Amino acid sequence: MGDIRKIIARRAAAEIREGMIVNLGIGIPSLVPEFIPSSVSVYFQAENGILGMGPEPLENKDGNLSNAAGYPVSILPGGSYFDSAVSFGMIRSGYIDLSILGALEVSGKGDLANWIVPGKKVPGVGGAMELAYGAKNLIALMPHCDKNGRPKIVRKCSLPITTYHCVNKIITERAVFCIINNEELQLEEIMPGYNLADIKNYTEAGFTISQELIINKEA
Amino acid sequence: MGDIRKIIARRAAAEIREGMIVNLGIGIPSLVPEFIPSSVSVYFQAENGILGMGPEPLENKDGNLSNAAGYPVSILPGGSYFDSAVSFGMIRSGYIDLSILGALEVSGKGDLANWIVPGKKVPGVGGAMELAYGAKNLIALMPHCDKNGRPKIVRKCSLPITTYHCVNKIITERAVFCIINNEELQLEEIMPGYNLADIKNYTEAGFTISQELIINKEA
Amino acid sequence: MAEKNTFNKCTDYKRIKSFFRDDMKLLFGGFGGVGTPPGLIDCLIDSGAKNVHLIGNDAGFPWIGIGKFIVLERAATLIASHIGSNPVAGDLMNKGKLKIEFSPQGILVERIRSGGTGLDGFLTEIGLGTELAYDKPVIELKNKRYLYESPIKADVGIVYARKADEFGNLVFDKTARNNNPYVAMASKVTIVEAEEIVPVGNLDPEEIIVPGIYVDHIVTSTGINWKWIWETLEK
Amino acid sequence: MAEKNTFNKCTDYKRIKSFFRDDMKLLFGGFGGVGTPPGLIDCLIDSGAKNVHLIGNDAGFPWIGIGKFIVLERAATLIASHIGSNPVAGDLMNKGKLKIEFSPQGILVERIRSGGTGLDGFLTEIGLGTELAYDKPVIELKNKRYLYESPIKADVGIVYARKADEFGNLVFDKTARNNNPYVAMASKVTIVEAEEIVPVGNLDPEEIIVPGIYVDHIVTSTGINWKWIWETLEK
Repeated sequence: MGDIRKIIARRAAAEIREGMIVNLGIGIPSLVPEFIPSSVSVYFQAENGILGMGPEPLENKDGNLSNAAGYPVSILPGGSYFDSAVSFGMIRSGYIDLSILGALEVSGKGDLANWIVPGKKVPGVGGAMELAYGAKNLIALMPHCDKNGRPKIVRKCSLPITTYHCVNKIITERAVFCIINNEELQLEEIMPGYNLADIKNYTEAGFTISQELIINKEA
Repeated sequence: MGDIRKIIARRAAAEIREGMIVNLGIGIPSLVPEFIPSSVSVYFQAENGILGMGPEPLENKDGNLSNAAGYPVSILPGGSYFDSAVSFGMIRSGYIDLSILGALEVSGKGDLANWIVPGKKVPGVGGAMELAYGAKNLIALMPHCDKNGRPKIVRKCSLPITTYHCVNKIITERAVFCIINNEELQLEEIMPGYNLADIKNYTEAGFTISQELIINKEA
Repeated sequence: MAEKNTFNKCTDYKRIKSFFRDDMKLLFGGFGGVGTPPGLIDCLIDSGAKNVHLIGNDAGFPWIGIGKFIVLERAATLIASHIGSNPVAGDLMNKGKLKIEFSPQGILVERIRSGGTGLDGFLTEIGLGTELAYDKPVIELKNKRYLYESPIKADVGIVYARKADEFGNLVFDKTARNNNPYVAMASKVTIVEAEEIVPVGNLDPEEIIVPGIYVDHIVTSTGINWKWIWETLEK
Repeated sequence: MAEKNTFNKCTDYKRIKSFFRDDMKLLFGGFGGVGTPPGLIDCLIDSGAKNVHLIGNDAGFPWIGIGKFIVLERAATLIASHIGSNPVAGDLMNKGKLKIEFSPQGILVERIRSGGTGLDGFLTEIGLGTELAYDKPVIELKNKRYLYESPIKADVGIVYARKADEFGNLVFDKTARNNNPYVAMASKVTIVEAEEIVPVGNLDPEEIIVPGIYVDHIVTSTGINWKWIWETLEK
């Protein structure tokens, strides 16, 4: 599982380009920064009220300087602090270029379920609904299948919905899909070590195949 | 007229007590501070975004430090600057202890008209509606009669309403009235040089007389 | 320089205890415990107050922030955006001992702001058609549908600040600011725990984030008295 | 220290002129001219833009702030809280040359904030039953009636700041802050005139009022180029 998470995070990092304003959710997205080349400078935003978040400091960690998950971070030159109403103002009104969230299920039309597994896991929605609503570009990261080997890219989410029609791209350890116009799920890329059958047999939602399909060879 | 304005302002100043947060409107209310004894310390708030406003400085006036009418002011120790959304947040939610506004007409039930004389004066409403809505205590200042000698305390306002049922007290050069429960106009005080007839004959709205009526002798 | 405690707002924890009552609505500042006032949480615990209605970003951790109070089972309800960091809160919810209303995180702070700025709620598409719409009114305008989010106010609010002057002007520290300014605005009685109390006139009027008008009582902090999650993992 | 103009936001008035177009919706910062960017007002005048839809606190004075543009009769509409300080605006209104919508002052800045923070408007009792209710929707909830106030956004916003860094982080000066932060948030293209532009890293992250994320273009101010009303009276 550890490897799968890193494979997904590394592939997600390739979506991040110079100058972007990026918000990362908890879980797999929090692993993304370690795979961004140091030549690419971006400003990370966190819901609690910081823009220009830098890496966890090695020493002098400060309990009052943390990311949305409560872990210590630093601040880059040009960064700023603000209250969480201002923070969500940015998020809702489309000032975040790219939002990368973990997911439990995603439907072929881009519906995202990531806030609750009724009767089991009760984390609560956090900022996910607003991140999904406001992001110019929303990427969902998750393992391709659940613990029992069942597909997580589904025709219709079985879990309670976070936001309808919001996901633009899905990255798993097996594949990269984009979702065109909240309607068409399209396979863009097959990840190393998998073939089309591995994806077809484990993706419940129907999908088309991009004319520019990328097939990654074994790393 | 100059004298009348000062008489009204002086009487209004007597309503201000130690520690109050006070907002003053333009016109006669802006004359109030000169009649507050220096022993009484209050914080004046202005809509544009300042709490703890001090008097106009004698020199080094700063165009970026002004009251809501655009005139230079100073700031007292403990004062603060904030944006005008925060400013009106204070005003609407009842953090202003006393608001003193100029008026064109006030009805016996406390309806305030002070923003427009259709076809003539078109100032616009400014912050008056919110000041009237939010103040814990709202005092309206105006000459007792208009230029043609007609009463300005009326049964029903003829001018467009700023806010219904908001005025707690009316101070003119002839009298001080309170308005009890937005219903009962009550004469509290007769100002120097006037008698009950001067008030009765020039007040259109009906009123009761306080059992503790104060009759001020000639100053 | 003003005399000490001119505004009669500086006080001690003992006197603060009496403000925490059974059945009160309590707004607490903080985000995962960061920016939650540690001394006031202990004071709340000591007060014995029960059947408390909590409103804040999250349930803290069982040993951090509001979580320390929640685990005592003296909260009746909680409005929050998540409880993921406090499994005890989840257990209490599943056992029917704590009623939780989930709200999208930014919508929640905006509801508190709406209460604190004298507005009557706002409209948003966020949450429409999801379980989090609960029974919130749906308003239709120009053929579009919106959820109505009502304003939130509280009887008591607890706030953590870097510095307070004696009038209650507040300055915050980095990400410990979060929702604290709105807690101060929306609470009938606002109690501030400040790392430092300074005389009036010592703060730059430009650096003040919360004007003292919103603050009723101020106590000095004795510092964070819990281990952060990352300290726990490291040691 | 970052190189000069890393973010490609620092520019000059000549290049700014092209952002001012006929028929645009323009949000302007300032309160009675205080906090209105003098250089950008001149630039707007020079641009020749006409049929402009203005939104801001007031109409300035005929020779101060947005008033300088209004007297040229190139504004088609104005949403503002008052025009008392600009009699020319009143004349134009009475002649049918300028359509004015009056809004309560704090409600107007709140509508701009609503647009700038991605909300869909709010409810308030303020203005209900008065002429200023215009044809705004009335919403009834739990037997109480409220006015619906819709969010405001603009094509272009002009902002006056004390300092900007090259990313567009802004610091304001005293009461010249007023509605400027919300103009920055609610405008598709936000243009800032700053008294001083500093390299990234020169502003304390705590003192920043508007994060640079909202700012698109920055020019250096050449200072106030009008006489304030109190200077006029004195001389």
